[in-house]
Amino acid sequence: MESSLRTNVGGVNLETPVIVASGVWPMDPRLWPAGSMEGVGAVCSKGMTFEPREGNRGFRIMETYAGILNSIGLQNYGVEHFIAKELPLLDNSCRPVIVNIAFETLEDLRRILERLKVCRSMVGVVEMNVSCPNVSRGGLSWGVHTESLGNAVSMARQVWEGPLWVKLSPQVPSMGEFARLSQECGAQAVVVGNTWLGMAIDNDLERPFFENVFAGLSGPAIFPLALRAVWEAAGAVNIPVIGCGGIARPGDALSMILAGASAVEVGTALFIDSGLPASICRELEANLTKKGLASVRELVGRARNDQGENGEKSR
Amino acid sequence: MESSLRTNVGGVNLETPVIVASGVWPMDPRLWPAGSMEGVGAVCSKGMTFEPREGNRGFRIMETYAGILNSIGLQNYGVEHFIAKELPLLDNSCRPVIVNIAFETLEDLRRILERLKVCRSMVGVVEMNVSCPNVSRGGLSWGVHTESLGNAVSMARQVWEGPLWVKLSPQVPSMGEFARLSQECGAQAVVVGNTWLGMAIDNDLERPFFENVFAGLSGPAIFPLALRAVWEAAGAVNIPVIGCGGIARPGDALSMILAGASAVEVGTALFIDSGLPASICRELEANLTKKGLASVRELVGRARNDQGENGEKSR
Amino acid sequence: MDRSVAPMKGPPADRRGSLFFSRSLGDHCVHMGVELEGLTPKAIPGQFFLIRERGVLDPLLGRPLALVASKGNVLEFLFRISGRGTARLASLPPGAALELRGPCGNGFPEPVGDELVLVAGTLGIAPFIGISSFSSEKVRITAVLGVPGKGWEKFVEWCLERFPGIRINSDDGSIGRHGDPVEDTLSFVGQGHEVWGCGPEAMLRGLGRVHEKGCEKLLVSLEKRMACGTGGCLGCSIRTGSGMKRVCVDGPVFEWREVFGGAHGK
Amino acid sequence: MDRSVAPMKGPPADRRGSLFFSRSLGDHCVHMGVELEGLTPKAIPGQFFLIRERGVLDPLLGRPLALVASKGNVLEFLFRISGRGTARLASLPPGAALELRGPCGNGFPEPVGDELVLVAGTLGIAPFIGISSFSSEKVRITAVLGVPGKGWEKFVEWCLERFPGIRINSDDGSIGRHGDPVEDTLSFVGQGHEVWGCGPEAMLRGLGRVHEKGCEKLLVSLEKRMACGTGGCLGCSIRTGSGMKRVCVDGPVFEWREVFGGAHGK
Ligand SMILES: Cc1cc2nc3c(=O)[nH]c(=O)nc-3n(C[C@H](O)[C@H](O)[C@H](O)COP(=O)(O)OP(=O)(O)OC[C@H]3O[C@@H](n4cnc5c(N)ncnc54)[C@H](O)[C@@H]3O)c2cc1C
Ligand SMILES: Cc1cc2nc3c(=O)[nH]c(=O)nc-3n(C[C@H](O)[C@H](O)[C@H](O)COP(=O)(O)OP(=O)(O)OC[C@H]3O[C@@H](n4cnc5c(N)ncnc54)[C@H](O)[C@@H]3O)c2cc1C
Ligand SMILES: Cc1cc2nc3c(=O)[nH]c(=O)nc-3n(C[C@H](O)[C@H](O)[C@H](O)COP(=O)(O)O)c2cc1C
Ligand SMILES: Cc1cc2nc3c(=O)[nH]c(=O)nc-3n(C[C@H](O)[C@H](O)[C@H](O)COP(=O)(O)O)c2cc1C
Ligand code: FES
Ligand code: FES
Repeated sequence: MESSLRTNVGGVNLETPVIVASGVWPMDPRLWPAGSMEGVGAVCSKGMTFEPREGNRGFRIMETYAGILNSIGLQNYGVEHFIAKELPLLDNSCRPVIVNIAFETLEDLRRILERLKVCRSMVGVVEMNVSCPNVSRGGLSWGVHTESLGNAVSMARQVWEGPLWVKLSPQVPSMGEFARLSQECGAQAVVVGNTWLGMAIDNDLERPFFENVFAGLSGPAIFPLALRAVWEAAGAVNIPVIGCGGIARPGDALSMILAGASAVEVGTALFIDSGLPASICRELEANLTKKGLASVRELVGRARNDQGENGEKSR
Repeated sequence: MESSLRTNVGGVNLETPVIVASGVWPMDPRLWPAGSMEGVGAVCSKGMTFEPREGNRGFRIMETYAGILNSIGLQNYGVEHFIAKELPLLDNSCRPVIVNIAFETLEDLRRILERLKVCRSMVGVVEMNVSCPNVSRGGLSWGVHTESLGNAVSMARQVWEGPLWVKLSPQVPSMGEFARLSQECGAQAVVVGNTWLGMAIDNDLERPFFENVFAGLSGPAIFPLALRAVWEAAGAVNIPVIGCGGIARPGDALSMILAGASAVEVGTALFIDSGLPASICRELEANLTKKGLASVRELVGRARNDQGENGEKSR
Repeated sequence: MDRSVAPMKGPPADRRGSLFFSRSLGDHCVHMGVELEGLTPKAIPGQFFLIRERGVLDPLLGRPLALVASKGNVLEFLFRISGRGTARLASLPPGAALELRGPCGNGFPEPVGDELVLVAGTLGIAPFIGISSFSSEKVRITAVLGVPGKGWEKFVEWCLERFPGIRINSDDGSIGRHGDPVEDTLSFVGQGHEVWGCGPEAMLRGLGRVHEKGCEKLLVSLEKRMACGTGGCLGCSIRTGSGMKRVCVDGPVFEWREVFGGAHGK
Repeated sequence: MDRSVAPMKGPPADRRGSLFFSRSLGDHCVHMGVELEGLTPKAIPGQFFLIRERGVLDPLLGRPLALVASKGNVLEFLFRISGRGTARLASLPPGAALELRGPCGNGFPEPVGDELVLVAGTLGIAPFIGISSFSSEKVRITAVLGVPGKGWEKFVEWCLERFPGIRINSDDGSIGRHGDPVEDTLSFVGQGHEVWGCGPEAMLRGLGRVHEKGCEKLLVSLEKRMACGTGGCLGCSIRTGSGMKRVCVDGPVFEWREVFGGAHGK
């Protein structure tokens, strides 16, 4: 019998719809805490750029109320090192590798994708992180203007023939519109979304806490915002939506799926609960059993129906 | 000696820069918890519409991680009742009353302001809540499009001669741009901001928890987002910015002020700590003493300077 | 809870306290004592407190719990573990830092007659515990309780200690009478009985049938999600025959007819 | 902490525990025992745990604390109350539910020589406590401590019990020698001494001067803000002579030269 959690999302087969989000878990599986990979359907790699980057100076992490701000600055060893050292390790984990890529210019994007072609078989999906700054637009993020987003996704689609996901920035005027645009330009799924732009002040030093002033908010605090974004995106596209943002308890992942997500990515919550993916899977399985459903695919978007469980009109 | 916390913001004198935000505290001062008004410089009234409204059915409040979602639906008795019964009570509290108004049409807006003229002396400020839906634009909020925001603020400015604040919606593509527009159309201060659009799903009933699907997120969870919005707005306008969103501890209010806010509004945190305004005032006073400053006005925007306290370049 | 002392009817205040004791009454139910710092407020039965853990912002909101008793500076509560906040409360060790807002709400007024019937669905018994002191005075009290059945023995025992003559009803027939408390109440009430109810909404609605038996006065204590507890947020609003009301300050105790009587719905 | 047992060098795991004891050592400092559910992990001195309250999401992150000792299934820690999370930890009553991720990090390797000097700035003593067992073996240990002075008596007493011969330095001269632990160390170290340091960054940087005295081996344990503790978030990255390193998995113990030696800065 097929596992009830098995699914296919945006061009890739997943044993479970629970994905470890980019930038939170080590690239070296030997560092994975005991049992933490149980229930994990796929792993996103840390955002990778063409050239190596040392990342930001100063503080990189700050705790906020039920959340964290981060300003890592895309520390990574660049695409060559990724292909030579990191990808093979991740590939050993026997799960699809979602390769998260970041770029400041279209040329960078093209070059990264060209390089990834040489190891096509180890790349489950290319996940475009469009929250990084577009150098030619004065550093505004690629993902917040239709024109630059469209250009980037179209270019990626031309160069990369494997599965392509776009991880949208929450800092958009309309989640639906940007999700639809990604679909039109060839994305096979949209990840909704990334961190939310926040900041902190160091009251003693009277200056922004982070060197880059702004930083990305993630964690339980943002869950209601991310859920809304997922709802909007799922109403606007036909390609799968992958819910990401603030999932902290199994019920949160279920909510995302009922709202229309075909899979979920968990990030910050892993910092405090490495067993969350396994708990989510148990919750989903229990929910399927309760409802007599055979596959998690049948749960996707059920809260969008006009009819509630008991046949009443939705409120 | 003048109190170090006294200030003047957007056309009104305040004994302290701490304002009770709209919709969280009773309009009837007899219901104010003992000691809760200590340190409060002004009180915003509950959002008021021209006609009475019963507000939303179904659940209205839901706890989220370090925050709450609300979908009250502007329950209020309408402008006539407000003028006859509520405003006089609030006026008795010996603090400026910030009259928060909501409107679905420009005509409503005009009529409310015309009616408020009759009790001009009791109205400290009119605070326009532009997060409410614009009926002529299919229910999208007034505050998220430059055209509708500009029309509303300009119209209000024509009709209302007293102090006028615009309480911006966080759901804007650019906080700076919308703050500047408000200034250009005649606002004397901008309040940054209101609740952040979120949602919740009832996993058992498989439908949105709130009748209106979306609801407003407030409370500590959103503080880093609101602080960023304040930073952006304060960089874009010359009129005062009033910081609002997630302030939960005295240091948060100080951060908002250092980021450029001339005053702050506290909302959700009062649900759990009615003594917060007094604590904020104590923190501000201690901070002034420590720095040898005479007025809270000198703290405004200090984190924006290029130079840190120790003369180093800001990181 | 001493009814002879003038009830405190001023607005509630925020108070610091700590968990003094916590005793499980079966699987789902806890009897909790909270030691207050500072003066112990006077409160009347039916009034409640919003209780939360001090120092954490998640869970955020205070949980409304009816005051059960107050001894010295220890306030007692009785609650059902029904979600995240109450589960957390139930798991705290003695000494844990708490925060209480209250006393909130109107509470029950003095009964008009001398025959008082208290009808409780499980934890709905909480606000009635303090009323037991009436029994020594002119008011004769009959208490009626409904529980699901199996697993509730310890809770029922606890209630029996406080109301020795309490009429027990269980859904599964395993404890006391097989049936629900409303039916049981209807079986004996009549003219001259004043009835107070607290429990699930369906039970309270059904309790309206005591009017047909000639009971004139029927009061019910309602539950609604709350944020402020002080009448500010309008989160606990209900539609009533006399307009919109806030359960936290206009209630939680209402005339049955006001909330269930008309076409307005609740 | 028994060095004869093969150290556990696998990845850390998330563990449930509860506060077993909590003793104040003066105004700013707490000695805490945490009782674990399940097997007690083996760990070596210098390894640490991320500790948080179970069941609340604010405060969110675990606080990194060095393991001080482990007796049966009780792990001991020593911490300074420095912010919101540690203040909260210090206020919890016994029985409070905790969560621990660990053991994290590399810990201190076996010393190469037989003369070991441990230099600690206040709470920097924590990872060294478990090393005291060496003294009974071939390694001769000299411990050096620096404290601000007044108010730290109780803490110093506690340290003296563990390291009877510990050299005490205080900034205000009120306890032990007037001066800082680095100067004190420089006054006696020389060739053949292996030096380990833990404390504020400025102290660790200054400790580099022991190289001039002929000490070859100098290890330091660093502190950086952490989120994951498992090498994933890159929140704890530092620039070193051999590239970017993560304090949580590549450290917290580093060769002094690697982190402070070059032009790369930290
Ligand atoms: C005036 C009043 C008095 C009450 N007295 C008692 C009592 O003495 N003993 C007792 O066991 N219960 C009592 N309740 C119900 C009790 O407040 C809820 O069971 C409790 O808040 C549930 O919290 P939770 O964390 O378990 O649930 P969660 O589902 O985690 O709570 C989420 C949010 O919803 C609110 N909520 C959920 N259910 C209810 C409910 N039924 N009523 C009000 N708010 C709810 C919570 O307060 C919280 O804000 C009373 C309710 C009210 C309004
Ligand atoms: C490997 C390691 C071992 C440590 N061992 C000990 C020990 O045994 N005893 C002890 O007293 N302290 C130790 N520390 C320092 C201790 O972790 C911090 O003092 C503590 O995290 C501060 O938390 P807070 O809630 O008091 O401060 P807050 O300011 O509220 O903390 C906010 C955030 O910043 C982090 N943070 C703040 N200061 C530090 C710091 N100095 N180092 C790391 N993170 C910080 C917190 O962990 C939290 O994530 C160690 C640090 C590291 C990295
Ligand atoms: C420390 C940290 C580093 C991150 N790095 C990346 C990254 O390199 N690329 C990316 O697309 N997202 C990155 N993210 C965003 C997460 O993948 C995720 O989208 C976001 O944190 C929201 O989910 P969460 O609330 O579950 O963490 C990072 C997040 C954190 C906290
Ligand atoms: C229950 C509730 C009701 C509110 N009603 C109004 C309102 O009528 N008008 C308005 O402008 N803002 C209203 N707000 C928004 C608050 O005034 C405030 O802007 C927002 O909650 C963010 O601040 P906070 O995080 O400090 O609560 C309401 C907020 C809550 C929680
Ligand atoms: S709980 Fe806020 S008005 Fe009742
Ligand atoms: S704390 Fe996450 S990499 Fe070190």
